[in-house]
Amino acid sequence: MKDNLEVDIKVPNQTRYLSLIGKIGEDIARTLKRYQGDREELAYQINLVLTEATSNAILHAASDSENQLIHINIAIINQNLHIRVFDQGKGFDPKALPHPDFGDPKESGRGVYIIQSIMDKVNCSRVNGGHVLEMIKYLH
Amino acid sequence: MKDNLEVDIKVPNQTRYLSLIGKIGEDIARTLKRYQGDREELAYQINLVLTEATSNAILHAASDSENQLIHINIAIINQNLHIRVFDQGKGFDPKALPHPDFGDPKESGRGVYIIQSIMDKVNCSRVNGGHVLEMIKYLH
Amino acid sequence: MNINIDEKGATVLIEVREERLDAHNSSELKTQMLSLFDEGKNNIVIDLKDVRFVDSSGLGSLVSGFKNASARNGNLKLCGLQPQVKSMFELTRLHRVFEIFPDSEEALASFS
Amino acid sequence: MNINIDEKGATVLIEVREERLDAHNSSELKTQMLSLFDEGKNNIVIDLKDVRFVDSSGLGSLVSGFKNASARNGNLKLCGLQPQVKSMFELTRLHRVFEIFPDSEEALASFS
Ligand SMILES: Nc1ncnc2c1ncn2[C@@H]1O[C@H](COP(=O)(O)OP(=O)(O)O)[C@@H](O)[C@H]1O
Ligand SMILES: Nc1ncnc2c1ncn2[C@@H]1O[C@H](COP(=O)(O)OP(=O)(O)O)[C@@H](O)[C@H]1O
Repeated sequence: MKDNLEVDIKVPNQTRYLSLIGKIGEDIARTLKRYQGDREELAYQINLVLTEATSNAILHAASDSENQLIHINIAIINQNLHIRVFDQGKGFDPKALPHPDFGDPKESGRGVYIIQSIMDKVNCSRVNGGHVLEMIKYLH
Repeated sequence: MKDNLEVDIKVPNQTRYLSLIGKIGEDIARTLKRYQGDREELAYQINLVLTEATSNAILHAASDSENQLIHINIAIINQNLHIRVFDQGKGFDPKALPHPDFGDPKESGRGVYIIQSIMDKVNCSRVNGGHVLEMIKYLH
Repeated sequence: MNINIDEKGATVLIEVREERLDAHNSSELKTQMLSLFDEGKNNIVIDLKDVRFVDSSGLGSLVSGFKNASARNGNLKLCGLQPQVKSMFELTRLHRVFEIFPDSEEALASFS
Repeated sequence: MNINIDEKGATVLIEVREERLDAHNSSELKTQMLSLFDEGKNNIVIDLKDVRFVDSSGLGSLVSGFKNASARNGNLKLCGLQPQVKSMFELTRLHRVFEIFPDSEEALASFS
């Protein structure tokens, strides 16, 4: 298929790399050939989804080793955006999480809600001894 | 080793993606943890080397297929920058190219010279039916 | 984290001088606010004009500051939200929790 | 390609309104200059103030314009080079080929 692309990222298990990952997502959004919507809004959204999913992988599912790399894959396939974040954790069911309680705001618990608001499909599954959070957004 | 990272990029065989590839290189330069030099200068240099090597792969060594993807790998390994650009061409010997004639400036022929000025090692070798231009810069 | 803390009478103005307020630096902002509360400074304005990007941890640190200020009969107000940052507050309904002002002058004036 | 072409008396001012002048868009700049030469306009100033990045193809298009202008007894001069763009001219020794001015006013004045 035309205009497919793929960027595969491996960085140390540290929050200081979140900004690099988010920026790569923004760069991809700004390059998309046939996207009709607001590119800067999409850039922010991709940055945000990458940041939320990667910081969850670091905070909730990192391996013990400091030198373990975090693995993120971003792809445009048939004009859909696929984001996959791999971790060494026990996995979780995004659909089973409660929505944030808007009437009684807590400090945490908004990450997966934000991901689900932006992406069309969000799914966590087992892969090579860990899990992958797979997120799809239709761009057309 | 700590602080290693790797970004692997596959984009369509088109010059419109040069800017994405260059920007990812700049983002990496700005994230480097222990680089002592001028980060913005390094960002420009990485952007430039990626742009030159990738446009050569597109112009001199692309496969016939419009849908063929260009493959670029950027890695930080033991504080060295490794850039590899894969193509489907016949390869060439960077060391055998003449320097540009500064007294009689031509329109073309500066790309590999620029790459060699910036990178510490530049080498072209065979790999899976094509070639890879491998470039290393010592960052410490 | 690049941050500016300025006492303006009984109110403290915190300017976040970062492009991103995220899981990498938001705990530092929280720590800074906690030490202000320890000193009895419970009226805070946070100016986000330089911040282009906020994630859920960044929002969390602001909620934490807001709750601590309220529990001490103070308040935490925000100003300088860029449009995309504002959208984040709307998505998470936090625009109904915080008082949000265009700039620090108006936010500070609202305390007196 | 985002480009501005303005006739200033006998000289033509071309403003390149792109962040990058590279293998993706430099051939368009070349084509634009060729059509100016066809109309007999051989004195050109190229203002690069918006250009943050130039690669060897971008340099090549400027060399092409310079040679064509010279061959027609005209000249092609540059202005508005950002520091990192300037370094590119030094690396490739092209700063000795082109007359380079701080801004378009000075570059245009040098023609009269
Ligand atoms: N990668 C992951 N692996 C395991 N559990 C996760 C992962 N990501 C999220 N979770 C679970 O989902 C919950 C909600 O995540 P989130 O909405 O991001 O809020 P927070 O991270 O602030 O708790 C987390 O508390 C955690 O239990
Ligand atoms: N990826 C490549 N595959 C095959 N030949 C190449 C490749 N890159 C460069 N070359 C050869 O090296 C020459 C010099 O390249 P370069 O210095 O970039 O100048 P230019 O591309 O303007 O000719 C090219 O003309 C080409 O013959």
